[in-house]
Amino acid sequence: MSLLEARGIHKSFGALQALGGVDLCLERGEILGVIGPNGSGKTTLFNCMTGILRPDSGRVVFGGRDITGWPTHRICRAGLVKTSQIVRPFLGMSVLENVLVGGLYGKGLLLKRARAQALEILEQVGLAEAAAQPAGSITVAMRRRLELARCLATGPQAILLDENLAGLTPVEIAESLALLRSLNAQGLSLVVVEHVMQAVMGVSQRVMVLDYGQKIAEGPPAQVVADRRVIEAFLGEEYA
Amino acid sequence: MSGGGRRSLYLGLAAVAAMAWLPAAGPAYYLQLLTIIFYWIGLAACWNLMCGYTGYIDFGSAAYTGIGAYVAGLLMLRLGLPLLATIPLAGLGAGLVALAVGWPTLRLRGAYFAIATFALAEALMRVCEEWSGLTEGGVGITIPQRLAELSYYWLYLGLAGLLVGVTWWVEHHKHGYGLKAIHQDEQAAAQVGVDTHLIKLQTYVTSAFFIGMLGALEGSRLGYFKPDDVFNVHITIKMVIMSLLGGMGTVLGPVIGASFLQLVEDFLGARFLNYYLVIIGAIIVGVIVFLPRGITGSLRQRLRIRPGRRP
Amino acid sequence: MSTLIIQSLINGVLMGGIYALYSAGFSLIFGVMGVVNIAHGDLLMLGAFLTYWMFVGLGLDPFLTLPFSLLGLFALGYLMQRLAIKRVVGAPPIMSYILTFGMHLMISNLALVAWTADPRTVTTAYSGAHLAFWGLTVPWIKLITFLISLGVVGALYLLLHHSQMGRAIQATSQDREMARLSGIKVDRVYALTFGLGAAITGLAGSLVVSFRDVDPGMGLPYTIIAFCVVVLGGMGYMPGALIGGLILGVVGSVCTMIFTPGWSIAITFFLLYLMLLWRPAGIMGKGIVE
Amino acid sequence: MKFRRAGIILLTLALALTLGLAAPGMAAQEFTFGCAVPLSGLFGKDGQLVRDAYTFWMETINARGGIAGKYKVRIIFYDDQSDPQTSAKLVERLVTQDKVDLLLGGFGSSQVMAASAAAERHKFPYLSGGASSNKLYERGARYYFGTLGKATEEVRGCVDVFTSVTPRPKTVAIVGANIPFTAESCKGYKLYAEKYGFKVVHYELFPISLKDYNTMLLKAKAKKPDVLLVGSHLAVAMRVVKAMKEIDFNPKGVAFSYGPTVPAFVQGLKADANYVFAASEWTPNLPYKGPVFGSARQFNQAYRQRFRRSPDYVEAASTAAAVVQQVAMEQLGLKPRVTAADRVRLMEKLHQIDLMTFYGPIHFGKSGANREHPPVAVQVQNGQLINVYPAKWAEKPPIYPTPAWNKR
Repeated sequence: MSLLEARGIHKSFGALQALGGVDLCLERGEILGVIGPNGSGKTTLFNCMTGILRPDSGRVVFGGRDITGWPTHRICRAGLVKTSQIVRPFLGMSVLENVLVGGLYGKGLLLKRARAQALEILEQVGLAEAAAQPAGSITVAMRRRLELARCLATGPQAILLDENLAGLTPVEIAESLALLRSLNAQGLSLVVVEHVMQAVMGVSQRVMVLDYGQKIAEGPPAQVVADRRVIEAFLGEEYA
Repeated sequence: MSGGGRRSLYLGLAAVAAMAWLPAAGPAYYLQLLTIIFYWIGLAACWNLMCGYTGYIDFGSAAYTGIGAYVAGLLMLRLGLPLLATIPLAGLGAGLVALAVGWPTLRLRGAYFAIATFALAEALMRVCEEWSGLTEGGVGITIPQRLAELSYYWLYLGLAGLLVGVTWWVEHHKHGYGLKAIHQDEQAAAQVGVDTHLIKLQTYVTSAFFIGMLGALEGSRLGYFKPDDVFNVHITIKMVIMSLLGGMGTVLGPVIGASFLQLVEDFLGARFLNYYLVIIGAIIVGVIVFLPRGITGSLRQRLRIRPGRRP
Repeated sequence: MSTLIIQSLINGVLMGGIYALYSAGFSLIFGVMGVVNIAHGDLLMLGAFLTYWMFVGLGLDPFLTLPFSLLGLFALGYLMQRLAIKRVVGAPPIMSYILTFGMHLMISNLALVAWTADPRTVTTAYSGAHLAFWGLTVPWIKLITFLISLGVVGALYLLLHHSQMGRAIQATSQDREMARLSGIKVDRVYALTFGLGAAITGLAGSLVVSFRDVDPGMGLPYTIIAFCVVVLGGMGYMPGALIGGLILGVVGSVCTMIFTPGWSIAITFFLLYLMLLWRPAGIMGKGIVE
Repeated sequence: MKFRRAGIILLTLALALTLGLAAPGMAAQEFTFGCAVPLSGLFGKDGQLVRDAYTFWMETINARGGIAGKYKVRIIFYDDQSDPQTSAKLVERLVTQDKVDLLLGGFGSSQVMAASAAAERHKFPYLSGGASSNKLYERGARYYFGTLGKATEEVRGCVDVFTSVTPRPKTVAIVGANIPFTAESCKGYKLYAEKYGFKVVHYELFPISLKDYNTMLLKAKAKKPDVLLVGSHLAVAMRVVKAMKEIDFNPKGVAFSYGPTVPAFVQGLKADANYVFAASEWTPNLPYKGPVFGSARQFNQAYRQRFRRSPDYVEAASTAAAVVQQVAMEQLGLKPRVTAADRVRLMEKLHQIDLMTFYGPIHFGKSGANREHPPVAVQVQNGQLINVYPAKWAEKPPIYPTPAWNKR
């Protein structure tokens, strides 16, 4: 059975239909790429799966449990977390404290244990040097890694990464992808959303493509890239 | 717990012990002034615990002093319960109301939360005023029992000490990180597993519980009150100002804010009868303009005391 | 009985107009600068006293003093913003609560020293004069105030949406940094906004003194009502002040008729509370939600 | 570390302020009185009147050499901000910090209740001329005395005056602010209206914070009462008159428990103020005469000279409270520094005293309430306060019924 399964997710905002019955399936230990142009409903899909939004219809099953309509924090504790597209560190807290919160609440650790774990994770993502700095004072690239570190601290089985690579330099992207691969190697399942195709293609084992709230393609990266509808969606009809 | 944290705990306990011993030595009026200062430290600490840490501005905290005072007063008047037995019941009453109110209200944010809490406090005051069969309405009630003057000193000292202690504990434990995370970004906090609504509710109810007890004690100390004495919006405003002057979301903020405001008011009130409130207004404006982090925060900054905790 | 209900409706509508008039400035300042001005009621009080003293000292009709309170309060508001309020723009809202509460203490207590705590009112030849028909009465002054209120809210709406200055204000309220980059003098816009908000509040005060009593300590309750009106109608949405004012006025008046004045206040505030839970962006859903 | 540093800052701050507050020295040949009154807040206006009254008393006494002709009087005033907690705290301060010899009473039921409880604990007599809630006398206090009558008694004259007018009114409506003094006034209205055979057709209390009275009074108007009785203080009374005119509510008579006797009422409302009745405890034309100020008329004249306005009855009652305490002190032969034993003697003396003053007879008896004080009613006629009740002291007969609003 799949680790995470979303079936027939519908979501509308007033007259605007953001998702029109999307299915998503993530296997254990897999990296799934989700691509789609701006406004295709990727973030809405993530928000529906992590309880930030409530889908109008459809079900989300995680680890064999139906988590549809659960509050965000409960889904997090069940092992499914997401990073935000716009990074939202707790600005007034130090980098370490940011990660600490994840361990304390997401994983239910005691303070001492959570602190030790936070240090380990910061080491792993390469932020150990910045541990004592206020989260408001670090660079964008570091904030992206902090966002990931905070998620890792909650002890997840799957992480949804919402454009975690946006705004990074090629070198930084390469570093991040290496990090994602190593996390995946440790058994973590990942869903990576980007609208930059290249990055996702390199790291994903499987890719699905969203356009106007519909899934238009799914399969191994090479196959998806060749799909006529995908090219239309990304580049316009004349290129197809 | 770090060594510095433990030291500050001992220092705090020593300060409370020294204050408890003071009545044996101190001059009488200062005991009275301190009694009132402790009372306000208690109230400001309650407000700070909820609002200072989460950033939710409660403009209706006086609802809980009012409920506390009336629950205790009516239990004494109607059922003849002894005063000390009514105090925890008053806290319980306030806590229960806070539970019922907090459940829906804590989903609001910013100015909306502020005005919703204010509206409820105002509505409760009117209910208390109109329901004269139970509360004797606007004429007020006379409380038949009173403790000895020094008992109030010790009780308020104890409660203020306890509440500052609770704040200290929260600051250094899991709960504090949760509250601060909510203050920073509630959505992000939920995404890393913080049950934001539950923590807010727990804190809100705890704070209301203690506000209720303080209100009940002060009601009995005054001996007589009417709805607009104990539900007064000025009580809330004072809690807010004291927390902010001292420094919101800090352990010692309410202590410094309450002591500062009460002492300054007492000092200036005796010397500049007609102008002292103008001066206090100017001081508040001055603090905001020149020390925007509150007295503690700004002093700490000026004295270059690093706020960072050792990792 | 039906006459009484209709009359209480009329009273409520008139009261709503008055609420709207003194809340419009509050809404403007909040909408543009995000500043909750606790000294709002004190600006109203200053406008009222300006009219009172011109009436007593110079024998000037209250309506003739309107330009003076507009100008006087504009200048004061401009100064207040320049000297202090600008420090809290963009800071957490609590800072503006406290800063302006300090100003409230200063203004109201200076006024207390200067003018004593006597409640004052202005009685002119037309005080209490009313239009009477079908057993109903409509007091002239309140009717005129209501019309002025409509005019002020309408003018503010037009100003914000259809003028150069209005566009600058709008742009600044939406994105301060963008506005700065596109050449708008943000500080000046804020000072003008605050001055404008203060000016119409002073105008409201000048009108209020002719049908109510005023005293130096009157400010805070007016501020609180303005806050409620504006939240109900939607923060920063100008017509919202009118809608919120009318709802509060009519509900208050009709409940006073059916129940008692005390229950009416309790019911009004309870409705306000439910309203906030139901539609936090104000009844029209056009307010700013933080 | 930061806590310790902050702790040191706090302690230094507290210490500095404490030292700054050290007690002032005191001359031995004068009596120091302490007084906490509201100078700001809801009762700021009333508290200022009380302060004027005591100041006037002090100046008069000192001009004659002082109490017993040789001990000057000094008064320390504090502002209690209309807040009971502050009022009690300030009494505490006056007694234990400023070490005053005796106290003078404040204003407002809640504040006086809290302040006099503090005075009681320190065994300081507390005489007030600015509170009349019945609850003040239900506490078994021994050190509390009030020169005003009880609130329910004070309005008797205002009801009684309507028994003598023609045509005799049949129905009354009663409205009042829901705070102690005014609510109890309404109780008094009801009590005496029923006793004198008027039918109470409407009875309603409203919050003091209510600003627009039109709808509230509309309900009273709908009952078509002959007389409207209002439990009021100054601002309430002004709002009632304004609203009545706006809704064209014109009963044959209107009476207020407090307000019209304050000069601001007539100044603000001008002709609209005419014909209203007001409860009072004292007017300058009453045939009272006593120590210090002579007759009521002489007191009025002297007061006018000093403040360029006539005293309100609260000012007269407050001055009288100071006078009766002074007379008791003189009779006991007290000298400055008043001792604890002196204050006990003074308290006992005050319970026995039976004194005629410019304000009328003062006899506290066991309860501390001024039992012998007959209520008075006045009417605004042509902008002047005219005594219309009791009949034997009336300056002019009451004008009844009231003319229409547009004929005033």
